[in-house]
Amino acid sequence: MTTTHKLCLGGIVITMATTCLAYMGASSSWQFYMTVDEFLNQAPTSRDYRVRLSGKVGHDSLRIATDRTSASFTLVGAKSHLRVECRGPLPDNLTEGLDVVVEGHGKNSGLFQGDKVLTRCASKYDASNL
Amino acid sequence: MSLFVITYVVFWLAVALYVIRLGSQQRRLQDRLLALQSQLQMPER
Amino acid sequence: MLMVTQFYWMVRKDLVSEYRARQVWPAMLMLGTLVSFLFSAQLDGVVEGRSRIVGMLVWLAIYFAGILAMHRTFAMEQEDDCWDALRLYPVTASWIYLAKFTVNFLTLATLQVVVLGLFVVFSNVPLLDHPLRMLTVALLGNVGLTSVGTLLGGVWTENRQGSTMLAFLTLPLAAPVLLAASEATRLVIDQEGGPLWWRWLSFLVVFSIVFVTAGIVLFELLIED
Amino acid sequence: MQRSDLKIVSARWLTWLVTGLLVAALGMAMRVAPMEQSMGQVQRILYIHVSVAWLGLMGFAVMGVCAMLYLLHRNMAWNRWSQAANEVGWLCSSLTLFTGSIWAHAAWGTWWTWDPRLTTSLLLWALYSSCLILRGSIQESHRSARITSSLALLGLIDLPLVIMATRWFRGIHPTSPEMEPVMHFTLLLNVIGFTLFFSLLFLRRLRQLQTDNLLRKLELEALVNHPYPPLSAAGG
Repeated sequence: MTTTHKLCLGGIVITMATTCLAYMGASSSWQFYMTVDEFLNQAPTSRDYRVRLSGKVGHDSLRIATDRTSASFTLVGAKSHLRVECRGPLPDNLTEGLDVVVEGHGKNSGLFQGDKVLTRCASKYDASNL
Repeated sequence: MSLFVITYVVFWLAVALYVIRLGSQQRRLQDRLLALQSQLQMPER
Repeated sequence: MLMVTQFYWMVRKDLVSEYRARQVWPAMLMLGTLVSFLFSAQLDGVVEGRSRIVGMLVWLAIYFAGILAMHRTFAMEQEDDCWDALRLYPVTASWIYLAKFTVNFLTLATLQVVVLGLFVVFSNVPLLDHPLRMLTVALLGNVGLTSVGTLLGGVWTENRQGSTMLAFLTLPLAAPVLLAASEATRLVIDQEGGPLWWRWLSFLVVFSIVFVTAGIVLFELLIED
Repeated sequence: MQRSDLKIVSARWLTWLVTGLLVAALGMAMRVAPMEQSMGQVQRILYIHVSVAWLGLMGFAVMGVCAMLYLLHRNMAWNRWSQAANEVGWLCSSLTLFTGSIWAHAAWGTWWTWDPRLTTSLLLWALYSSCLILRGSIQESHRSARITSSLALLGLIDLPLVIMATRWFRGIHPTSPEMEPVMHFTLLLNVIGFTLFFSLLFLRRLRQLQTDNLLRKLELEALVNHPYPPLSAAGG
């Protein structure tokens, strides 16, 4: 078996493995975050672990403490929503109606205790009117 | 100065560093070439 | 059949020489023990997120001591030109890789037993409540680390600062295994099976397949002179 | 590719063309392109971030392909290609991480997060660095080339993962957001300008490596033909 043959064979196996990985990622989604609906569809008892949740900050729900160390808001998903309380550094541009990812863990009372908020970029870049 | 200007400046500084490195490399090559030339022009013993 | 016999002898000679000269295992186990001691001692005050930290520390201890060992199994061959003799042996480089892989696998497995045992005793974390799951993670992590370590270990046979360089070079390639194995270990400690655990496990399987294949294919290129 | 084929590198007009393009691109990015609504001025990092990110990926692809060609043909010329791609690609990859991190801090509120795209990009950078260190640490040229090429070949597995990370896996990194036509044009101009600029740097470096190789041969030859270096002349 020459080096060329070996390289080809190795290439095939490695490509197959990578495809397999891609398929796994696509089917079960190697989750960086869960949506609010997926999270709430789980049994309440299994919600008590660390997770990142993605959703929109609900209108008229954002309350930011004056020293900007904590905030509370409603995280709105496609069908359901969830109350979130977040302690820790907040991004400067946190506003209502924005897509965010909250990191933290669920509480049995239906409250989500977050400690980190990431704001997601808009899916369309619009020119500012200023 | 806004954040993006700083980013641009640092960005170009890094690129400039690489270009300077290329320049010094070039000079070294030139020196070697000159040394080689002078060596070849010496009379054979 | 001949291949299998040759393979057997190549593995055997390494194990026998290790048994007689004890060049690799004692140093590796010493380092593993020491690192485990230090890590567990520091864990004492940690209350929250222990499982996450322990998952990582176990694999870091295994990685550092393991890389030392993998370098030594190759460095050992330098004495009396054993390495040149081994390459004159009428087998392809792929078989040499597989033999070294097997030896390193066994070495690392021993290290894992020691490190896991020490962590169970000293850190009060239920690592072995699901022995079968822990065994699976340990085996797959071992195969992943060994495949990378053996592949690159062949490069640094005669270099003096080889073990440092090896740790340096294996890290980017081994980082995915370390992360996946630590995460799987954390899930074992937290007694969470389920899809997440299976995902990390399948990642480890894919990684192992890729790198064992890469080793069989590329080892020839790395050790030729 | 022989040395003479690389004359284009030193062509004045090309240098001026690239400089002009870059200045235009910079002006467009900093002034002409409109400010983005939700992120503000910081969004202008997009133009350089995307350009160098693309070039970082390109560089690795070139390095990987040249590494494979080296392994097949054992011709050091390919290794020089792969080395030049390694250096320039590493620079681009580092700049990608740097610009991305600053942008992320402004847009997401964090310097770093373990998003699939970010994680795989970091891995790519680590692989670049390993190859670079490896090249410097082995003296014997063919041995160094062989080992580095093998590592580059292995690293090629990460490339599709970086490219497809935002499509295959769920993450926070945007895939390719819609944008205003002006922004789109600016981005295009920047990508073209940077691609030409870094290609020029790449070719310069390649030519240096080729010259170095040639000089080395000539020096050896001179040493054989003129066994006494100028040192003795100084002594006499």
